[in-house]
Amino acid sequence: METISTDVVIIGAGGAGLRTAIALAETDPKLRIALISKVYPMRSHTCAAEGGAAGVIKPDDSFDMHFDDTVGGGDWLSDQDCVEYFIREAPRELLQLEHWGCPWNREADGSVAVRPFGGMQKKRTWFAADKSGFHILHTLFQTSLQFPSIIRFDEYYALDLLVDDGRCQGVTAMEMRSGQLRQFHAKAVIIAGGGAGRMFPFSTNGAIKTGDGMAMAYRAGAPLKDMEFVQYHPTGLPNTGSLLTEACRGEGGILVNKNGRRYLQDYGMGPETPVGKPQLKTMELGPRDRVSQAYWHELQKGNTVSTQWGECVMLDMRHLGEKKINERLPLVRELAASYLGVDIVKDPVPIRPVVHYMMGGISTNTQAATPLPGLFAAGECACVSLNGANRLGSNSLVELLVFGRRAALSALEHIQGLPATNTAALNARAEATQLRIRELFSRTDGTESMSGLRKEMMDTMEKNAGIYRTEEGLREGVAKIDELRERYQRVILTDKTNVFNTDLFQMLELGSMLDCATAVTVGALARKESRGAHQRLDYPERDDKNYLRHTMVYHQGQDAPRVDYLDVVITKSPPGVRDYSGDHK
Amino acid sequence: MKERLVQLEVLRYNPDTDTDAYFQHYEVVCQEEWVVLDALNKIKETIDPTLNYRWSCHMAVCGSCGMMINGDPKLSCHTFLRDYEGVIRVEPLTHFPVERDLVTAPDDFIEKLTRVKPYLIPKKPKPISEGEYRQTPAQLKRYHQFTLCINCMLCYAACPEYGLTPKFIGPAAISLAHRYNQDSRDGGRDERQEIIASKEGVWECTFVGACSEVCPAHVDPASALQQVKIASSIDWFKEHLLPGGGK
Amino acid sequence: MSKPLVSAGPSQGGDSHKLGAGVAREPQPPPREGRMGGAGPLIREVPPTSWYFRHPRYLRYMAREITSLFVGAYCVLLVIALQSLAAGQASYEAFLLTLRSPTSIAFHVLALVAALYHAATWFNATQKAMPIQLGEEFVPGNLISGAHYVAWAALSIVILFLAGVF
Amino acid sequence: MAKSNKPIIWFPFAAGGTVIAFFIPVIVLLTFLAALGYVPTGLSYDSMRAFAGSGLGKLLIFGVIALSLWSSAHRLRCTCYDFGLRADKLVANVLYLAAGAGSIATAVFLLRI
Repeated sequence: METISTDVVIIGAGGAGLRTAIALAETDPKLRIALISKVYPMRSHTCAAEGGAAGVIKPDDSFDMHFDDTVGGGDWLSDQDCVEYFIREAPRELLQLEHWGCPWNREADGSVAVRPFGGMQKKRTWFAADKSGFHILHTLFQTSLQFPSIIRFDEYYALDLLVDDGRCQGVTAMEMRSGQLRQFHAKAVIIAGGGAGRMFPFSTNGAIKTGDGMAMAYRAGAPLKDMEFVQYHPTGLPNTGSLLTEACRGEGGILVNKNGRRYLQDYGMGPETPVGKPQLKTMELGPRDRVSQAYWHELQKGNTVSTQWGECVMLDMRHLGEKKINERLPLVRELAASYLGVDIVKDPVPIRPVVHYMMGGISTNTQAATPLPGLFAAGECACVSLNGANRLGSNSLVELLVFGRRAALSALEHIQGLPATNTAALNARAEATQLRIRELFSRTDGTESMSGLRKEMMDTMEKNAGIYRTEEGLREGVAKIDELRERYQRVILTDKTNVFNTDLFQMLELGSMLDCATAVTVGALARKESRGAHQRLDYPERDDKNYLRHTMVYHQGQDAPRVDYLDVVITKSPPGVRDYSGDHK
Repeated sequence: MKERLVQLEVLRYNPDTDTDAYFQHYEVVCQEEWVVLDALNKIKETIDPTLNYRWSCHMAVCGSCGMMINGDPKLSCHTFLRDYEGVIRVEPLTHFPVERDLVTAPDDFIEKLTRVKPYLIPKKPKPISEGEYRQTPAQLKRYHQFTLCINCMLCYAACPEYGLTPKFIGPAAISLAHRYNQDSRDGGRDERQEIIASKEGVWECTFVGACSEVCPAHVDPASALQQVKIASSIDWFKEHLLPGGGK
Repeated sequence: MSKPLVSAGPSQGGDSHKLGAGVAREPQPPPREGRMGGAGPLIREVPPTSWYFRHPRYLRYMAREITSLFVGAYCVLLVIALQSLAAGQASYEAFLLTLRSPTSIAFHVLALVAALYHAATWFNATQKAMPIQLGEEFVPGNLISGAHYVAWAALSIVILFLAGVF
Repeated sequence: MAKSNKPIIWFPFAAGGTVIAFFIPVIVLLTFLAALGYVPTGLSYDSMRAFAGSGLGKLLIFGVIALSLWSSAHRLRCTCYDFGLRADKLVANVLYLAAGAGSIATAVFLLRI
């Protein structure tokens, strides 16, 4: 097996991975940086983010307000030292992107423009039309091209972390075009592998969002934190799950049920605001968890619209007018027109909540370090505890910048004066990976179909770990995922050839998703309260006495995982009431 | 929901087992509103797990799923079955080596993209602490269209000149260089001209215009290349006819 | 991809190691002649003399390019006309008479079609080559091309008028 | 990589393309009328002689013919390549020389008028 010796390995070349790589290359040009990704960087799912990125820049805004919105939006499950660091770094990172050429929308005077977003009391979301993530990703990718020390390994599927002497020292990965296994030795490893929304059937996430990074860290002993908090985005297309950005509502779009009623006023987000005059932090600009939950209640009441794609509510943007829609929401118009046949200028568009984002992930501290020395994580795959129980729209694009850079700085600190790598020990670990993969090829007793198993997993997650959860459903879910993990050992690999074997990669991805699904269901079962995106019908109230804590799930091989807790860091904002009644100043 | 039996003819090639490519016929029941990618996914899930192709976002923004559909370069996630009758022929993008089935090797494109220096080379560097570069909406609009390239390589598959002369830097890369050249914050045009106004650069373009016809992001690379030709000509005459090279 | 960092792993002696190779495989279709394993990517050459039949847009392009043959030939005719004009009245009038041959008429029809096709494609392209931004907005492309058509029509009418056609 | 000197060829090509688009269709129409037997008065020997005898006329005629020839030659060169004729250097030399010769002939004839 070929060995590639580097200083730092980054797994994942989306927004977080690229930001990390650039920070490393800028800080120390002599560093050897390997940037591994299972897709070419510009295919990463950062490109699908639409609305924008939050950072305090305008004179009427303040760090304190961004802090309060984020902590309250997260239902007080955010670590407040982390939020503090984040909000202060955010404007700097967004300006840095501007200096790298990101085409942010502008005010007439040439300054950066901001738009309103859900759960934010001020306009502070920087945006590039409704392709903000796309522009951030391409700006980062293109900027990264000027650094010769960033050596990309595009279309390498990372398999297992190499851990020796209690610290992470590399990773094994397969070159997808040849099927060759390689091992990367490094003094530090940074995972920036994205989320795992694909374990659900309806998701805004691309096919690549299978939680490989999370699962890899989990298998290597790093805990997954707060995985039960899965964000549903309230406005997805009912057939493809494609995202219609929150900016639809930020710009003034309204949500109505089959009776034409703006039903959000019935769920603590009223009173009703005038149509076309969106008011911050109320009605349609409520936070995602509340707006998605309101849909569920409407569904129970029979107030949803029956369409050929299932039960929907309507997102009405007609009053915005064609000019504003074309200028601010061109992608939304295009998506609705081509996939649903609806012109948002002329008709309301049917939508439903879809799984969008994992608040949980690899447990990291404010330095982006995991409990496993030498392993760092950033972006959606990490849970630095910025987003708490519910992420506010437009915080995640900034999160990947702030903590992508932070991970780089921490990794640099970590590698100073490290003892030499024990090559023989790492080789032995890498060979274990090789055996694992060989077993898949040589398996002759396979009886389970991969796509069948995948579908069962998705259906289980939707049914048992959806917007509202119960003890009974979660028990069933935990048992089912456990069963699927056991059956996964007997999945058949149909394609046994070497070159670009997507049958193999989908099988490995399924394994990752099952690991993540375990953590989600186990964490959700253990959390007997309702907080943010985790809503229990049997425990409808928030329980700060017992659960103002992070869930930590530890891998235990084929056995059930171990669940532990970690206290939330509270610095200045004690848990309070989340108020989206519109009565705020 | 209306369903329909869709017939596809998909180019297959596996270097491990095949000496040459061949077409494989599939019949699969699809929903009327599906895209070609949905049909391929259903084939992979229910008929043939060994069929290989790239895809991710299913919303025409990640640029992974470019393929030839009835001879036209298309994003398969944005090519609707309702627009086709009869057998749909699916092939990997032309002008690129085929790794396997519908998976092509984009190395040449990536190398060219890197070569044109598609990043901001500031006209006047300034520290972050001094805030943003001012840029009016008009200045933004001047280059904005050319920022929309998703690197899907459909324009390379459509460009016959790239097919005939593979060293041609090609539509997307030159458009991206033009994007930065047009940016009010940028001062790197001279550096990029060394590459895009070279022999392998814009002069290989004969303005077939196919790049713009197939571009799923409406970038209009043909326009960028024509503008680059005119600007480069003016440069040349300035450099060679004016005293002091027109500087 | 450049791989300056690669070193041979001691455990495998630097052998490139393919997964599945040397491992029990499911039955495979028989390998075709001598290409089992490592055949590499498939290069599909562009047929250099017939590629333009692949798509109507390429035929339209080739039609545009072919106009140059007729326009070029017509320019040669103009040079000959000048030669006869320089040679005096008799020569020039003889030239005008030769124009009346059926071959000449047929050639004129072709040249006219070619010149018109060239003109249309050229004017349509102006909006791409020379976009105009006024304030924030770009002038609609059709307006730029349209202006060229209008100017062209006016110029043609003036020339026809000066030539005494009407 | 050095910048190409292609603008020497391309710029007159583009200028010629514009000239062809604006002027050639109407000129073809005029000689077409002559070919059909309706010689416009402007195409009579005297009118043409007067026109080509003037400085402005000479300049116009030379400009139109030389640029159109160049433009056609360049486009024909690309067309040959597109048709699969790969002896590009040879093709280019022949066509550009022909265009050059045509332009010189035009100048010579104009000077004789």
